[in-house]
Amino acid sequence: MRLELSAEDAAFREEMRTFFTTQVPQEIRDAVASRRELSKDDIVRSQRILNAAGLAVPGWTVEWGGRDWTPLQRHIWHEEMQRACVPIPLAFNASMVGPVIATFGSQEQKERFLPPTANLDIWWSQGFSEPDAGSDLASLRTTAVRQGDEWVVNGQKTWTTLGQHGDWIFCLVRTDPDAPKKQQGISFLLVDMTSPGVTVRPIQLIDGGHEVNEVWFEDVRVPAANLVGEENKGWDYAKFLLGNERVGVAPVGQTKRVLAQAKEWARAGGVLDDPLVAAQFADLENDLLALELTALRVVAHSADGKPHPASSVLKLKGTVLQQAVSELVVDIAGPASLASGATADESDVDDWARVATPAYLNLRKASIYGGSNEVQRQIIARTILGL
Amino acid sequence: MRLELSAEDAAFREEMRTFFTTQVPQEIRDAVASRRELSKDDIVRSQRILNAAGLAVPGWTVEWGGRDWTPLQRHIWHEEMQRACVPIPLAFNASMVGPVIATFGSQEQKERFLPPTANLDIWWSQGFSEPDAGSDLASLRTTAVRQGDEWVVNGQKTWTTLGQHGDWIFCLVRTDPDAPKKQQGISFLLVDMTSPGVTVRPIQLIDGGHEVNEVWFEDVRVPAANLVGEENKGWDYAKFLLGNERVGVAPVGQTKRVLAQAKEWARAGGVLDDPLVAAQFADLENDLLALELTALRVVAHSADGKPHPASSVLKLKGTVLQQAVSELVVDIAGPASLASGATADESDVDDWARVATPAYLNLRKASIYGGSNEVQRQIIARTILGL
Amino acid sequence: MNFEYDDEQEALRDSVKALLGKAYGDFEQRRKAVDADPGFDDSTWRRLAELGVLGLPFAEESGGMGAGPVEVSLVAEEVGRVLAPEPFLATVVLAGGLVEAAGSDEQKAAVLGPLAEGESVVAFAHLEPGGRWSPTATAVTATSSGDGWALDGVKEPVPHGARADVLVVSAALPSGGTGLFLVDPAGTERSGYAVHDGSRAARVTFSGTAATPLGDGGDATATIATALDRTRIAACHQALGAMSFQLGATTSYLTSRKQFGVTLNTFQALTFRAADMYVSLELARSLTLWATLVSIAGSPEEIADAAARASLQVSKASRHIGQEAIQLHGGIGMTAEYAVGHYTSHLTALEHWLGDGRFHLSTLASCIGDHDEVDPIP
Amino acid sequence: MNFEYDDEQEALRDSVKALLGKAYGDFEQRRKAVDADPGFDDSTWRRLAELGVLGLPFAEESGGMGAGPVEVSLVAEEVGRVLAPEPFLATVVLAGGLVEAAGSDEQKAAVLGPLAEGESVVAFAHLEPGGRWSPTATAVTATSSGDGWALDGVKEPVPHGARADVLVVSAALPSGGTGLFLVDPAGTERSGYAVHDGSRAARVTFSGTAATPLGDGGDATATIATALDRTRIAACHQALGAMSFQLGATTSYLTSRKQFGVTLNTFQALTFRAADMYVSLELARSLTLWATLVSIAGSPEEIADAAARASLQVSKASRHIGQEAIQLHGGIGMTAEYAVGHYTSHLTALEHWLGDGRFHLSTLASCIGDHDEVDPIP
Repeated sequence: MRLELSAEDAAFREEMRTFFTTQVPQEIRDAVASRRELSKDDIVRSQRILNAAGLAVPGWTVEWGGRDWTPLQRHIWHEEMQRACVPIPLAFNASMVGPVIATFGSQEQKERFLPPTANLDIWWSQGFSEPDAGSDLASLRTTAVRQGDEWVVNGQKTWTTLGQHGDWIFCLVRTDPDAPKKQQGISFLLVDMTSPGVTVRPIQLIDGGHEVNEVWFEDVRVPAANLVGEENKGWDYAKFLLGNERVGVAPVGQTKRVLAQAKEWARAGGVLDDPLVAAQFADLENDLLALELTALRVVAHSADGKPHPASSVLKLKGTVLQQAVSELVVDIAGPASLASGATADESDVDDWARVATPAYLNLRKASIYGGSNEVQRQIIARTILGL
Repeated sequence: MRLELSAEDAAFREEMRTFFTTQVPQEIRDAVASRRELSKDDIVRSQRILNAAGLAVPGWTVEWGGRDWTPLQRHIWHEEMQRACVPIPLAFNASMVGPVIATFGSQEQKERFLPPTANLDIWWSQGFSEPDAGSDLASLRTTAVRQGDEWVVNGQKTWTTLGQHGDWIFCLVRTDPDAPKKQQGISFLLVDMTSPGVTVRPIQLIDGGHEVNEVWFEDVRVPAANLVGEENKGWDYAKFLLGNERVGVAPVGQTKRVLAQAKEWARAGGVLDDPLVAAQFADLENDLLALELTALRVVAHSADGKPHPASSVLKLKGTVLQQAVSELVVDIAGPASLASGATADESDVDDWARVATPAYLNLRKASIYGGSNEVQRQIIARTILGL
Repeated sequence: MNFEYDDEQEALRDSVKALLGKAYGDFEQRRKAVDADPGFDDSTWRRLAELGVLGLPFAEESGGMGAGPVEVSLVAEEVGRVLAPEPFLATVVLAGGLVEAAGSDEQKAAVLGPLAEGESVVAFAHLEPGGRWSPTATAVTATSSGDGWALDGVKEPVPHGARADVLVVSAALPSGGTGLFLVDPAGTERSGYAVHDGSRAARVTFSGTAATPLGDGGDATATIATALDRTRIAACHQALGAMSFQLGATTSYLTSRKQFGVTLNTFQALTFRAADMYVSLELARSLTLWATLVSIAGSPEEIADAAARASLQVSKASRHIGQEAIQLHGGIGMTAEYAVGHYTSHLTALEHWLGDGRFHLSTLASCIGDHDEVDPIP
Repeated sequence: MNFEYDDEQEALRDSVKALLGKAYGDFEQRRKAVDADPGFDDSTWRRLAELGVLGLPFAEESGGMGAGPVEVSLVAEEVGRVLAPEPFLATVVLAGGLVEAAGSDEQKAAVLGPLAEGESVVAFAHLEPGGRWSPTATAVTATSSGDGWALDGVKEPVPHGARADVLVVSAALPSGGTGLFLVDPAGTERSGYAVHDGSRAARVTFSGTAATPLGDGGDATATIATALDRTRIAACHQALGAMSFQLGATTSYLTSRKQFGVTLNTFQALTFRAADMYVSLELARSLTLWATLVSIAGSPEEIADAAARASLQVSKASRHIGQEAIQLHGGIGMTAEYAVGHYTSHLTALEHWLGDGRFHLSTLASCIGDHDEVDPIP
């Protein structure tokens, strides 16, 4: 047992820290630091800078731009990025569709899609959830019917995060409605969002932002070559995609950063001396430390192929803490949090205090999207505890 | 709407307060105040004093010693008793078997049993739970088979609180094993515990105390006249018994008293100035106030026969707060709580600190016995929320 | 002791419920009302005036109905139930309450009459940027110049400050203490904006702005504190209405929404959480009802204590219920077109306008040694 | 970075696990051992000595094994897993640790040798009636009388104080500060008793009792503080072992116990709570492992910080898991013949011996402004 990083890993950390704090434009990092919404352009610019340096998709195979890093190095890369307020490479590209194409796609698909996916030349959206298929994803009803060398897609996807920026969308579609189990008969299809019949409609969230969308498919014709892997095996690819990551499951670095900033805000507002506020900080900081160390245990775990059981703690507790920190920030803002709809010109309230409640409300989604905390508890109870 | 007591109720409260603080022996009230275990004799003496003054069984019909009080007056009676550290009349007698006999028993049973039950000349035990019938009480297996004018009882009851003092035990027994539903075919039987074939075995609890027992029945012969009400209707009487009380569902007065004492202990130990301790006191005190007011809403509710829905909150939250207060007392005792096994001679630690952890451990039962908190949540979800 | 409304109170509740239910029973109407300035519906405001609601707590001499805290509380609860955006709390209970408490007879007639008739919106400019929930003012100062007073400084956020026809303003007095002034907003610079819950607030800048002392002038800290406490108690009722709606919406959703081929109420882990929401709601309701009754005849200290207690309990309940209502709904609970998330947004705004749970807990903790037990019955 | 035991450590763990599993794998044997004084099994104590466990952290020159915090931690975890009553923490880690840290070479040889061989039980008399978790002493005072020292006052509770052959005693020095002394218990008056978790403690009264300064004498407050912090970290591991057992017992019970015709794991409200217990346990495990690694080479300040952090996390976990383990078992969990409740009792004793969660939270809160973030990797 040893806590220290090896000399090699320590040097690696230093290299990452230097890169992120010097090569990514300050204005983008400032926007992240003040929890402002990023523009599409900010996200694209940042990812291209990373990609040019080989830092956008390190988890991919080396052939397609990946790096042969250890899980610990990928963890360090991921934490240092958050610490430096650098936007994480778009998850739909880097962690989702990229690995699926790289693992299950045809050579043509790889050549066509992987380089622009890494460079965010293609902005991918995710077409999984449907109005009646949320936690029960396998009951999805969007269909793709084969006609000649095309698939004809009909149906509706929802909760499509940042779908308004999407160039392409990867979808789970039902290709065999007669399959004996609902998990069977599903395929994984890549759809050009400029195709006739694709409509993206915004869903406004309770924080007032437009972050998710409905995507409608009406007789959308998709070339057969855009089906990934085998027909009717899409559920396996979706499971691969969702269970793929050991690194970055919990937003540790980002939550730590917000908590550290909140300390400054509390100090400036004179409330850090309140013993109850200080105790809340100490308690959250300790929980976050325990979470970070759990993430480190998971990544440092000798890779025998099986995920470390504690990894299922990460998403569950990670979202709970992210939400709790956002709640504390609202309390520190106090009455100033009411100035949420004001522009900087209209208000004497600090930026951070004006976004405090919208951020808190927005983060209620964290325990719902991407496998709700109820689903996580179910996984722990069944898979780990055998209940 | 009005908060004040009527002049009549205020006078009633004064009368109760005076009686309890002057007529019940100080040494018994001191034992309750210091959370010491009471002897059988203490409990009997106290109840006889109350009974002589007509204050032991006010909820019974007037004919059998009850008082025609309003629910609010019964609430005041109950709270003032706890506030004055007077032991509550034995629940098995006063709140359980007494009302069942008074409501469903024969005239002979009433005459024979009610006066000594009110006066604690008969100490009743409760024979409901069995090793495989806890929350699922209706699956009980103790049988009573009719032979001539006797019932022959075989089986085992458990969690029989203070069964070691019991003279008689009221039991749920299965009299029709072929009934179509398990709630049917159960009868309510009164058994003399000195009958041959009755064996009481102590169960030691984790606090080291002997409070509950197993009671075994081996071919115990019980006169047919000891069956209460109709044969095979016992489940109805048990439901009546368990749902009988609107008053005293939550141990509000007692928990308030312990919290008030704990403040003194904390002050003496110099920890009441600790802002986190003070906040914990304030939070618990507020929750207890909310609970007390909920109990008042329930008793003040105009009696249309149906219980006030909020009454199901009382047991659930009442036990949670009782446990939380006992946990805080352990924290206030700190390292002194380790002197739990010492007699006063052997230790310089205050009495209250020595019983702090045993009391905490003992009270873990509060959310299990008498309808666990899981059962309470189930009732709220189903009955009130329609889920 | 009696916790039930009398017939007159029931009748008032029914009228308010009917009026607001018609206006906002369809949540889409509420969304429309908050979309455009002033963030509420003028015709609903007028109808509330016709019903007497906007003059409810004021003496009849001031043009009001002479009703008490119980009547105020049941209006607030109905406002909360449908999330009506009309500024009953900010204008009638708080700003109007201050004028009623401290104003001269002439001022009461001049300000409260039009307010009660729905012709004038009054706002209390008290909160200051960077400040918290103190009853005193520091950032806005008052100076006396011969025959009049002038104010300087910034107030923000001022709920409904941009729409207000009359401002009641707190300001630091030259002699120490905090005074209250009536100000014509025309002499101020105002920038108004929407709050996350759809209500409105503003920054109001005073630059040598002419001001009239409310009543006799002098230090009004205690008056402000009690008015805030009364508003807190009414706000607890508004929160009760909102939480009741959320619990009802959640149980409806659990019994109708299907996942894995069954309705969600099949999952015990979810129904037990709904049961816990009910427990939180009922405990908050008990303490809030009590605080209202205490405020009828209580001393300022008793009202302050009761307001802190109710606010703490409601803070815990509203975070619990507000968060769980969204979580048990899942994705749909996050969307702006569905009601339940807006209630969470409003509960958050309400708490941070008047004082959060930790603030009240600190207050109660600081005097925990002053008493042995709390006896709720006087 | 590496969080796995090496082969030698795994071998040590296996030996300890085998030894303790044989002794107490049947919980009835553990009940028997704690029923009679001294509250543990002498033959198990000797076998632990033979395995080298009782000299584990001491230098080889002192008769020990020269092992580090990781080895100590894995023994503590196995002790906790079966609730072995032998006083490894109190005697080896704490009392022995103080002698190792502060004693002269002669004292180390005289005290630690017999301790390591299982021939002598050493106890640290430090806690004082009415006191809490300070590293200083006030109720017992030391006075120097020409060629020697004498102690007066009462120490209580002294874990295993009645059985101890040698006492390490903290006492207020005439010059200020807290000194450490070796005392022959024959010169004291002792009354021993059982603790609720089956262990033993005592009141020890000193009346002009002869005492020998440990090492050079002088103020030992810092030495005591660090020894307590190291013991806290080991105690966290003991708690992890106990909580692991409780979680395992709970899941076994849920899959085997039937109610309403089905096993309890059919009820999602129960299985989700077991999942939450697992989350608490794993978070506590992560922080405790980290604290142990910090304590290998950390400064006293770093060790104090790590001990407070691990203790806070373990306090939260042990209350959560200890309470839920009983609740999910129902009535059987309350009984003395069933193991699970004893674990809750022990976790409560452990926390209140060394400092409860609120104590550690206060410590951490008081220095929350000293740093921006906590970086766990040096």
